[in-house]
Amino acid sequence: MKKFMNGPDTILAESLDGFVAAHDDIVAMGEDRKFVRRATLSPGKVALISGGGSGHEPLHAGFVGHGMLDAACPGQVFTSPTPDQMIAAADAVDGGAGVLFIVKNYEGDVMNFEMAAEMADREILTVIIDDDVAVETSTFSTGRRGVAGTMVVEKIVGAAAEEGRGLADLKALGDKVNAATRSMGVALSSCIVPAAGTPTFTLDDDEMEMGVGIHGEPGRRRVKLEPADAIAEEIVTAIAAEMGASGDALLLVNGFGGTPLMELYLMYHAARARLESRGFRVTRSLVGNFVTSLEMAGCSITVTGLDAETTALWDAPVQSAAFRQGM
Amino acid sequence: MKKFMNGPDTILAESLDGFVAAHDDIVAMGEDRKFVRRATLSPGKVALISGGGSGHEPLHAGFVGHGMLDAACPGQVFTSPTPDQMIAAADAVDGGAGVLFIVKNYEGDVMNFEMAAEMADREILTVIIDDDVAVETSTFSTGRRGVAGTMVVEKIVGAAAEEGRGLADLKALGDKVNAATRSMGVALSSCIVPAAGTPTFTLDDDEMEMGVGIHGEPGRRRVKLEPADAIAEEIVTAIAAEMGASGDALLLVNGFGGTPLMELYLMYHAARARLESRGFRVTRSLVGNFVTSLEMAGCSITVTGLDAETTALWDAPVQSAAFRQGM
Amino acid sequence: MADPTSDSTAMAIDEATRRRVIAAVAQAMFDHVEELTALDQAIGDGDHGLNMKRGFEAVMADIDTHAAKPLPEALSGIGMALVMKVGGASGPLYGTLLMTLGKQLPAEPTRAELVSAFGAAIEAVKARGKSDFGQKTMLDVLGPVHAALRDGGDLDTTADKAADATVPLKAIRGRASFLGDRSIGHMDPGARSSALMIHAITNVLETPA
Amino acid sequence: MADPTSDSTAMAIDEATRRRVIAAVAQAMFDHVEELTALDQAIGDGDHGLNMKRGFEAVMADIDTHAAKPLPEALSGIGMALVMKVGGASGPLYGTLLMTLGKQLPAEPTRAELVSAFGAAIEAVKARGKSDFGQKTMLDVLGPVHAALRDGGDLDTTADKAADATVPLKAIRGRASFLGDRSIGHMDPGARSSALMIHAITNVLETPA
Ligand SMILES: Nc1ncnc2c1ncn2[C@@H]1O[C@H](COP(=O)(O)OP(=O)(O)O)[C@@H](O)[C@H]1O
Ligand SMILES: Nc1ncnc2c1ncn2[C@@H]1O[C@H](COP(=O)(O)OP(=O)(O)O)[C@@H](O)[C@H]1O
Ligand SMILES: [Mg+2]
Ligand SMILES: [Mg+2]
Ligand SMILES: [Mg+2]
Ligand SMILES: [Mg+2]
Repeated sequence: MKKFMNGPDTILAESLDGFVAAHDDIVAMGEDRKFVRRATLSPGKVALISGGGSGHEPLHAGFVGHGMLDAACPGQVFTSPTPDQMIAAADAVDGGAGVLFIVKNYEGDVMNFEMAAEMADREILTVIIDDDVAVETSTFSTGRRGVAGTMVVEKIVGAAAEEGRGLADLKALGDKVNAATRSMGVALSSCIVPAAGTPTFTLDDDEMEMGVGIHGEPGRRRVKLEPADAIAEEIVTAIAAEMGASGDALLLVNGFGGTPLMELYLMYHAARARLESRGFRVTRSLVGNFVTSLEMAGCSITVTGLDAETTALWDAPVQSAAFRQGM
Repeated sequence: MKKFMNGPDTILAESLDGFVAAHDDIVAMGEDRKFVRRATLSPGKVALISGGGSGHEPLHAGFVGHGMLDAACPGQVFTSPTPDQMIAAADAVDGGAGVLFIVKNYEGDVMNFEMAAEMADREILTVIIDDDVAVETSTFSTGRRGVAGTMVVEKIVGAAAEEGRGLADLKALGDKVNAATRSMGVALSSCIVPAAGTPTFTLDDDEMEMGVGIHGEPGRRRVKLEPADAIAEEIVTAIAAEMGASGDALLLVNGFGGTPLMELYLMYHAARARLESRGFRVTRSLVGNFVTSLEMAGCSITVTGLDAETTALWDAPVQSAAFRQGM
Repeated sequence: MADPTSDSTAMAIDEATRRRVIAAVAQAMFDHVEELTALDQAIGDGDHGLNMKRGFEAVMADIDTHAAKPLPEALSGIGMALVMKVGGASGPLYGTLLMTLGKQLPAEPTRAELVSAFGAAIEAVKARGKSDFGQKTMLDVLGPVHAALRDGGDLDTTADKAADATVPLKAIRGRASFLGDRSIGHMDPGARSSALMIHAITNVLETPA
Repeated sequence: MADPTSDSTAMAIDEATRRRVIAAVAQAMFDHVEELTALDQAIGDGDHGLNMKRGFEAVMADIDTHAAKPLPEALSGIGMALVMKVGGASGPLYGTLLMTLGKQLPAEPTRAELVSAFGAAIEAVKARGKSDFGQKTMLDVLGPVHAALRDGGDLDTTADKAADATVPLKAIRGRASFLGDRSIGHMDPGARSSALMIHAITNVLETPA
């Protein structure tokens, strides 16, 4: 295992300290590193709190800031944070208008956020993100996983929270955006959990994992590496099959951490053509490493159906460490 | 070789097409894909043109936009662009106030930009970037390489150009920022040039390449992997030895493409502590993948001494695909 | 989970024994970090061993406090420590298991009270996990062990057999469920950690101090 | 670079020969892409074979135009094509070499004129590259070949020996110079491509059509 670290036990703390120091105009560290919060809070607005296992950087702490999250709770690598983190974060950032949890649909995350909501003595609603079409819901009772679509929900709901909308309203908006969002990923290599020290899975030199999750969980099937166009075709087909009507769409090509931008833009090119040939109009785009799996090579494609409301919210200013526009 | 591509001959064109399509609010494609230029030009200002081999994305096209470059010329992977590209770019974006070339100090780049400047029939000055302290100038007559410091120069000079400053003034500013900038990198794995298909170099499981260049050129020495603190110590020592007085500084921790953000922030943490213990005040920071080497794992550390002028220019608004603030 | 002679005899588990049980369970987790992690790498995300280790390190840091408390409070405290330190799926689940046991048990339970409290704790785990038996989870060890406790069966062999029996199951809950049929043929990591805990507990309670 | 009988006999290189020379040089590059790339991977950035291939593909795409032109214009045209297509260091350098040759040579040069023009072209390469002999570059083949041409030596063996002689050199120019002492022990890729071009040219000029 080759990583820049001093040891698996301190990697998370040292990295978080670096993150907060590098962006101290935007974020501040919570007590005991339980959460990262905005440096400046806006009292009166609903507080958005997300979090999850670490190793998906910049998700979630990179999206703390005006127009997106109020706080993010980082768990150990690929392990949900614990309820005390969410409770402490809520205590710190709830401005009196209630708290919205944004949670990726993994049992660990769901249960820990749920326990936090039960134990915290305040008004909390939760949006569960489950955008990963690689998981066929007909066969898996756990339901779909939450992957890169999470940042789309965080952005759009974050903008709406900034407008002063109420908690129930934001929860409904989050559910709506989640319902309009579909993703699927593919890995070309594994990732290595620092504390484990060995790759989570292994692929042959000519193999890829189609439908991989963002923790290196194996996907739909392991197949021979194919040209980018064929990969895009399979993913877009899977996504389009699960979308309602085609229409205006946001296309997000998200790198898993080990794939260069050159390839991500190439995948964007391939995916966009295939979406448009199916009647989608790609009106908003994002390409980069946003929801990663440590150093895993690979990418995911996310499509969110947009309407006038969500388009305007997507375009609203945001100032976080990892996503910034209009301010 | 595992890459998202349809073939090595089309990877660059398809990726560029994707890039321009994804960011068509900011950039437009030049004829025959010779360059990428701003979607909207500002007549009357000096035009900043950079470029170089591809494979360093988002450098340079990702920095085209208000507050940074006017055009970028992408060469083949790790190969300087050709003079016709720079000439065509200058024809497209010169608003009458002259053109400043920003060129990384590699003989290929220098010669091709030089031939372009000779062949183009317009006023052109050139800033050569040579920030890489891994190259000890005493022994190498070619001089230092230009690496991640390039984006610092592009940002600061870009902001000054936006203010309407003249060509000679901008050239002097570029030289000044370059002179105040020092970088050094380390690789944990190699990269694979798509057309070559095999790794440019190979490292054992416990080795790193200290002082690596951004094309996978071997560096100062190949050594056993060390803890992050020891790596940061060696790099900061090398950089500080080549800086003038300590003082306010910008600290840029730049990923080479295959290293996750978690590790980059950890390196930032380690580097910052070591700079501060040497009397530097880290007043501006940047962490991310900006000047990459395809999928190479590793990072570089860049320090730029700042004064009031360059600090203000660093803070000025910029709106490019890969770097955005204040707008 | 001792072997009381009759359903209605109250068991007194003294502070020294409580301490030995806690330490034994923690040690079992520490000794099997790699095994649990490897199991989780096969069908999950490869952190189960590390999660349990982190949780029980926190428990061990406070072992004096935990052991000094009466049984119900000790269980609740350890459960809460796991909830607050483990994260992932196993933290809330093991935490819920122990916190429910703590809530249900008197300080010196009879065997019948133990069986009933354990049953309630398993139900609480099911509710927390929206899960049930047969879904290739820790429940597939906890359920059979509960039955063996009720019926006087051997807890250790029951636990091992039950963990082994998760191998051919297809996961319906937990990360392994994302694999569908590919989850078949691997032991569930949480089933294994449950069996390890059972062994550690019976070992202490059956061995004189 | 034929083998003219005396310094003052003008050589006529007809269109068919020009075409054969161009095609032979291009083919030599195409045939050695991997070798040149491997050499460049050892001490550079691994693209020299690809760069030369790309350049000569562009030349071959216009071979009719190039071959139809008189020798000086053909050389300039090919040089310009290389400049505009190769990129990297070798593009401007080979381009400058050929463009200078084209500028210096008459349509039917004598051997003395050829020697003199080749010398001027080498000086132009030095000026463009801010480089000199002995720095482990293409110049270390071009220089000895120029001397052999002047002195009537064998161009092929001179070129091969000169390329081999770059192996023990420490690079002072080109990307290999970043390696310092680690550049020692490898042949310079540009030296090798120069030798390959010399072979291709002599082979055509010494073989009847
Ligand atoms: N819904 C559930 N109900 C019961 N047990 C579960 C459930 N989800 C997961 N588990 C158990 O938790 C174990 C995984 O724990 P762990 O790896 O620590 O958490 P995570 O899956 O979040 O990484 C599984 O092997 C399984 O036994
Ligand atoms: N300054 C220079 N002067 C003469 N030849 C040079 C110089 N720099 C590089 N070369 C030659 O160019 C060759 C490398 O060409 P190539 O790999 O195509 O370009 P790049 O180094 O830009 O990738 C070297 O092997 C060397 O022979
Ligand atoms: Mg986990
Ligand atoms: Mg090159
Ligand atoms: Mg796990
Ligand atoms: Mg090269």
